[in-house]
Amino acid sequence: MFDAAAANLLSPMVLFFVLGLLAGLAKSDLTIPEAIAKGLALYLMLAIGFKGGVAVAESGLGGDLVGLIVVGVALSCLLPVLAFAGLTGLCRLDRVTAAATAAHYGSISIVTYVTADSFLRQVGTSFNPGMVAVAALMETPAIVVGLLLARGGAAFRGGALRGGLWRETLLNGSVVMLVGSFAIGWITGPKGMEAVRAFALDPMKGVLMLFLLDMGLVAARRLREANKLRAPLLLFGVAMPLVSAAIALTLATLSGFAAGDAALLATLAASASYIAVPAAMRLALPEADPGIYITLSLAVSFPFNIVAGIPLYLAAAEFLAR
Amino acid sequence: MFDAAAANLLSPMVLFFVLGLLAGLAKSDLTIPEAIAKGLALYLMLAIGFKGGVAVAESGLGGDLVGLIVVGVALSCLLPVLAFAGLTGLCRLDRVTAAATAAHYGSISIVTYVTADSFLRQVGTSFNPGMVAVAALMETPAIVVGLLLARGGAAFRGGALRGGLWRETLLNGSVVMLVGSFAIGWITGPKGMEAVRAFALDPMKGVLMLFLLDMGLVAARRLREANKLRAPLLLFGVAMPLVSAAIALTLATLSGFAAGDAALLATLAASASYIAVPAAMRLALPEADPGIYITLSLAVSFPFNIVAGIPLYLAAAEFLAR
Amino acid sequence: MFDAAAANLLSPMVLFFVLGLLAGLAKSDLTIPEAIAKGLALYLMLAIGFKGGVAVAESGLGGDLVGLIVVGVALSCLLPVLAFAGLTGLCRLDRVTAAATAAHYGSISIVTYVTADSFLRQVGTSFNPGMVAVAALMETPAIVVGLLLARGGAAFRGGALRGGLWRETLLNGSVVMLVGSFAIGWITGPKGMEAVRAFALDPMKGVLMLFLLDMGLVAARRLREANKLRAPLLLFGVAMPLVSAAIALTLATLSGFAAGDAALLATLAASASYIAVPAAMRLALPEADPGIYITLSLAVSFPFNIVAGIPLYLAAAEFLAR
Amino acid sequence: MQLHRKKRIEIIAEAAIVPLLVEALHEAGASGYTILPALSGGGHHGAWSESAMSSAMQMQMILVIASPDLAAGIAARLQPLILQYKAILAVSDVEVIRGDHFA
Amino acid sequence: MQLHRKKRIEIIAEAAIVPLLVEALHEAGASGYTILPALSGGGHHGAWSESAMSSAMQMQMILVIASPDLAAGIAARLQPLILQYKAILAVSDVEVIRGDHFA
Amino acid sequence: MQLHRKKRIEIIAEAAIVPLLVEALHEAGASGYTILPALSGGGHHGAWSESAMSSAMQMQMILVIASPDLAAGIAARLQPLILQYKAILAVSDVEVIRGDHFA
Ligand SMILES: Nc1ncnc2c1ncn2[C@@H]1O[C@H](COP(=O)(O)O)[C@@H](O)[C@H]1O
Ligand SMILES: Nc1ncnc2c1ncn2[C@@H]1O[C@H](COP(=O)(O)O)[C@@H](O)[C@H]1O
Ligand SMILES: Nc1ncnc2c1ncn2[C@@H]1O[C@H](COP(=O)(O)O)[C@@H](O)[C@H]1O
Ligand code: NA
Ligand code: NA
Ligand code: NA
Repeated sequence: MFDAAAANLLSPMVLFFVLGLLAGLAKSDLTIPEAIAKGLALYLMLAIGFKGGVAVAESGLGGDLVGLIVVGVALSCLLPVLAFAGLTGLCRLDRVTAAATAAHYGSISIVTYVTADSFLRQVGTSFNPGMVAVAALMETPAIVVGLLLARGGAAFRGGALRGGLWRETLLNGSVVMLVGSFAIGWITGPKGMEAVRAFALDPMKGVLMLFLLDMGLVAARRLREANKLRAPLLLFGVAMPLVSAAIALTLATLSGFAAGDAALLATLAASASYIAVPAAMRLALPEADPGIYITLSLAVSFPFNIVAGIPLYLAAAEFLAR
Repeated sequence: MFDAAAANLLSPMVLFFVLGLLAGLAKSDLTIPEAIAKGLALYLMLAIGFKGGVAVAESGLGGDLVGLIVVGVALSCLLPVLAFAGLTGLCRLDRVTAAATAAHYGSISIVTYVTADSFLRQVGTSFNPGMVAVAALMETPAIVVGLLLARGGAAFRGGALRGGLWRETLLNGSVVMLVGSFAIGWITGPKGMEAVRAFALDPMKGVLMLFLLDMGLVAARRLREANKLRAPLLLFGVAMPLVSAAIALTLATLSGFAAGDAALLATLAASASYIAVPAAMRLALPEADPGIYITLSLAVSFPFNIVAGIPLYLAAAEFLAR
Repeated sequence: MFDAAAANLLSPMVLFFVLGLLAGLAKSDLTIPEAIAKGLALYLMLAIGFKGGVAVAESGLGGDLVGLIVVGVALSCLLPVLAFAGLTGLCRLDRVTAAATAAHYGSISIVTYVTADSFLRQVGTSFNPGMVAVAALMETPAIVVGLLLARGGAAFRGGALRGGLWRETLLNGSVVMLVGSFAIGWITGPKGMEAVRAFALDPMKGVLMLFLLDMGLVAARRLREANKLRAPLLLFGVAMPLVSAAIALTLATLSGFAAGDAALLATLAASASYIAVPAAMRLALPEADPGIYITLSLAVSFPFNIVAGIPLYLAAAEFLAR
Repeated sequence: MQLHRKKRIEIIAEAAIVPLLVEALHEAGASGYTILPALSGGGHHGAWSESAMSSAMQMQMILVIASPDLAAGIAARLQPLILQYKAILAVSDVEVIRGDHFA
Repeated sequence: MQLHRKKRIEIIAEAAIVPLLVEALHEAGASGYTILPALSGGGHHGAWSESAMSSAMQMQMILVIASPDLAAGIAARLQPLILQYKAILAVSDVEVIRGDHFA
Repeated sequence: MQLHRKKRIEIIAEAAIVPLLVEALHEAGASGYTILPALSGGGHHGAWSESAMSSAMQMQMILVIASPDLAAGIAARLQPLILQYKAILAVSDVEVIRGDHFA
C-alpha cells in the first residue's frame, strides 16, 4: 500500500495538482483561462468515454457490468440520505443546504474517476472497461434524492422539479458527452480508435496533468474565497468519502467484484460532483448556500480523493479481495 | 456506394457530428467554449494547408492542378448566379437576401473539405495534393459576384465594395491561414513536417471529430433559434448542393480529372461558406437577413454534405470516371 | 553561419512567425483567441520546464550549472543599468519610463528561449539541461533593479515595492509554471516523461509554431497601435539585444562555458520580457508609458531575436568556443 | 437629431437562471435584450470568479432597453424571480436613436 | 471631492461594424472608448449566441464617456451608421472624477 | 411594486489594479461588486486590445450598486487610486428592486 501511495504521490498528475494547490494558496497569479479549462474537461470526458466504449467493443461487456451498475446506482440513491443525516445531525446544517450538499456526495466527479483509471493502469490493476458507463449512470440519481430530502413530496408537486431541471439533470453536458463518447467508441471500435488515437488516447494523461494543475488552483482559490467553513464541515468533507468508499467496498466484496472494479466503485462513491449537481441545485434550491456545497466537494473532498483516497481505496479493495 | 456511405456514417467524426446535432436538438446544455472552437478551426486550417503544401513539395504540382484551379474558380463565380435565380425565382426571396445567400453557395466550407479529405484517405482514394489551394482560391470570388447580383454596377461605384470590404475579402483570416500554411508546408517540405507532425498531422482526425461535435451543436442551435425557414428554402438547402455537385462533376468529367479530384471539387462546389462570407455580407449588404443565409448554409447544407453528400459525390465521381 | 541562419529562417516556426507579422501588417482579420494563446503559452512553459527537469534527472546537474546561474542572475541585475543609461542618455526618455523599459531588458522572454532550444536541437548543438532553471531565475531580479533606477532608495520605503508587488514578482505565473514544471520533471524523471510525452514533449515544436504565428500577429498589431516610436528608440530595440548578447558571450567565454550554453545565455540576455515585467511595472510605476516598453520588447526586440538573433548568437558562440 | 426617452434595465443574475429571466422578458413583451459576461464579483455570499469547475456562482448581465411603460411591466413581471434567486435589477433613464425599435 | 457632469454613450452593434463605428468616433472627436463583449441576445431578427462558426450576428458594446456637447456631436455623426446597420445607441447622464480627461 | 433610488458606480481600470480597487471598495463599505471583461479600447495612451502577450493594458469594468451616501464615500475613498492609475469612475442614478440588499 505504501508503494501504491508513493506511486500516486509521485506521478506527474498528482504533483501538478499539488503545485496548483500551493500556487493558489500562496496567491500566485497563475491562472488557466476558463475556456481552456472547460475545453480540457470536455476532452477528458470524450477521451475516457471513447476509450471505455472501444474497450467494450474489443472485450465485450464483462459479466459483472450489470451488477456494477445496480450497485452504483443504488449507492447514488442511498449515500445522499446518509450524508443528509450527517449534515443535519452532526454538522447542524439547515435542511435545504444539507439536502443540496448531500446530492453532491451521491453523484460523482468524473475527473476523480479519470485519475483513478490512470492510476490503476499505472500500477497494472485491470478493471471492467464498462466502468465508465457506471460512472455516467451515477451522475444524476442523487439529484432527485437531494430534492426529495429538501422538499419532501412537494418536490414533485411544486416548483423544484419543474422547468429546465429535468433537462438540466438528464441531458446535462457531462452526461451527454460521457454517454455519447462511450456509445461512439463502442460503435466504431478499435478501427475508430486507430483513426483518432493520437488525439483521443495518447495525450490523455498529459491533459489530465494540466487539468489537475487548474483544479489545484481553483480548489485553493475556493478555500480562500469561501466564508470560513466550520470544523465539523471540514471534517465531513474528509469523513464522508471514507464512509462512502467503505460502504461501496463492502457491497463490492459481497457481490464478488474484482479488486479493480471495487476500487473504482469506491472512488466513484467517495467522489462528489462539482459540475452537474451545483448547477441543478442553484436552480432547484436557490435558498441553499453554494458557498458550502461547492467548497466542500471541490476544495475538500476532491483534493483528499486525488492525493490520498485513490491509492487507499485500491489497497483496501485488494486486501478485501484476497 | 453503400459501403462508402456506411464507412462515412460509422466514422467517429460523423458520429460525433450526429451526437452534437441530437444533443442540440434535445436542448442539452452541452457547449464548447467559443475560444476552443475557434482554436480548433484555426488548427484545422493550419493542418490541412500545411499537409497540402508538404505533399506538393514531395510529389510536385500534379499536371491537373491548373485545370482544377480554373474550374474551381469558374464554379465559385457561376454557382452564385444559379443560386440567385433559384432563390428569387423559386423561393421568392428578396433580391438582396437572395444575392447574399447566393454568395455563400459559391464560396466553400473548409471543414467540409477537411472531412472529405479524411474520408477519401480512409477509403483509399488518392487525389491531387494541391487541391487545398483550389479550396483557398474558391473562397472569395463568390463574394464579388454576390455583391454584383445585389447592387448591379452600383456595387463598384457605391458603398458596397468600399472600406474594409476588400481587405475583409482578400485577407480574411481563413484564406490567410490556408494559403500561408500551404506555402510554409511547401517551403519546408517533409523535413518541416517531421518536426511538427505530432502536432500538425497525427491528431488532425481527432480534432476534426471534436470540432464536428461543436458544429452539430451549433447547427442544431441555429435551427432552433432561427425564425422558421419556409419549406422552399429548406429544400433549396439540400437541392443546391446536389445541383452544384452535379455541375462540378460534369465539368470534372469533361476535363478528364481523376475520380478523387472530381469528388473533392464536387464537395467544394456543394459546400457553402459560414465564416468568411457572412462576415463580408453583414458589412456590405446590411439589409440582407442573416437569419436566412447562416441558417441555410450552416444548419441545412453543412449537415447534408457531411452526413450524406460526401460519400455520394465520391460514388458519382467513381461511376463517371469508369 | 549562413547555414544556421537559413536553417532558422526556413524552419516552420520562424516562417509562421513571419506569416503572422505579414498578416498583421496587412491588417488581415486573422486572430487567435486570447484564451487559446494564453493556453499555448502555459503549455510551452510547462513543456520546457518539465523537459528540463527530466533531463536533469537523467544526466545530472552539469558541472557548469552553478556558474551559469551566477552569470545569468548577474546579467539580469546589470543589463538594466546599461539599458537605463542608454535610454536616458541616448534616447532621452524620461527617468521612470526608461527605468521600466530597462527592467524588461534585464528579464527574459521564455518563448525566445524555447525557440532557441528547439533551434539548437535542430542543428545538433548540445547544452546543459538545467539551462531552463537559469531562465527562470533571470525573470525577476531585473524588476527590483528597475524600481531602484526609477525611485532610488525610495523604492523600498515608499509605495513601489509595497502591496501585491512582491507577490506579483516572485510568484508570478510564468515563474511558478516554469519552476514547478522543472521540479516535477526532476522528481518524476524519465518514467514521468514516458507517461505524458505524447502531450508534453512530442507536440511541443508544433505548438511553438502556432504560438509564434500569434506572436507575429500581436507584434504587428502593437506596431500599428503604438503611437509612433521615434527612430532612436527603434534602434535601441535592435542594438540592446546585440549589446546584451555580446556581454553574455564575453562572460560565457571567460567562464569557459560550452558553445550551446553560451548561445542560450546570450539569447536570454538579449531577450526582453513582455509578460511578467509589464504587469509589475503597471502596478509599481504607473506613470511610465506602457506604449514604449511593450512595443519595444514585443514588437521590436522579440522579432529581431527570433528571426536574426538566435542563429547569430549561436554562430558567435561557436566562433568564440574555437 | 431627435433622441427618444427610454428606460435601461440591467439585471445581474446567475448564469443558471438567465434562461428563466429571458423567458420572463419575452412574456413581459420586451422586443430585445443583450447578455454580457461577468468575470468575478463579491457580495453577501462571498466572492466568486469564473472557473471551469462550476458555473454555480457565475453571474451574467442582461441589458434591456424599453419604453418606460414596458419597463415597469418588465420589472413587475421579473420581481418574483429576482427575489427568489437574489438577483439584482436596476433601472435608469436613457435616450436612444431609433425610438421605434424598442417596444 | 468634485464630480463633473458628462454623458455616457452605450452602443450595441455587430462586431463586424464596430471598427467603422470606432473610426466615426475618432472623427467625431471622442478622446477614448472601451469595447465590451456580449454573449448572446435577441431582437426583431431572432436570437443569436456567440459561436465560432460565424461572427455574423455577434454583438459588442462600445462605451464612451464624453462631455454633453461632444456627446451630441457623436450621436449626430454616428446616426447614419446606427440606422443603416440597425445598431442601438443610448445616452445617459453620469458624473465623473477626472473631468479633464474627457474631451 | 416599489423601486429604491441607488447610485450605479462604473469603474474602468487596468486589470492589474482591479484587486487594489476591490480592496478599497471593501474598506469603503460596499456590500457587493461585479467585474466585467473588456475587449479593447483607446484613449490618450493609444489603442489596446486584449492579447495573451501582456495584460499590461488590459482594462476591466467594475460595477457597484450602492446607496447615495455610500456611493459618495466610495468615490472619495477610490479617488487617489483613480488619479494615480488614470482610471475612470462614473456615477449615475438607478432604481432597484430589493433596496435592502445594498449597503
Ligand atoms: N451592490 C452590488 N453591486 C454590484 N454587484 C453586486 C452587488 N451585490 C451583489 N452583486 C453581484 O451579485 C453577486 C451575488 O451577490 P450576493 O447575493 O450579495 O452574494 C455578487 O457576487 C456580485 O457579482
Ligand atoms: N431592446 C433591446 N435591448 C437590449 N438589446 C437589444 C434590444 N434590441 C435589440 N438588442 C440587441 O441587438 C440585437 C439585434 O437586434 P434586432 O435588430 O432587433 O434583432 C439583438 O440580438 C440584441 O443583442
Ligand atoms: N472617454 C472614454 N470613454 C470610455 N473609455 C475610455 C475613455 N477614455 C479612456 N477610456 C478607456 O481607458 C483606457 C485608457 O485610457 P487613456 O488613459 O486615456 O489611454 C482606454 O484605452 C479605454 O479603454
Ligand atoms: Na459519490
Ligand atoms: Na460552394
Ligand atoms: Na534579457
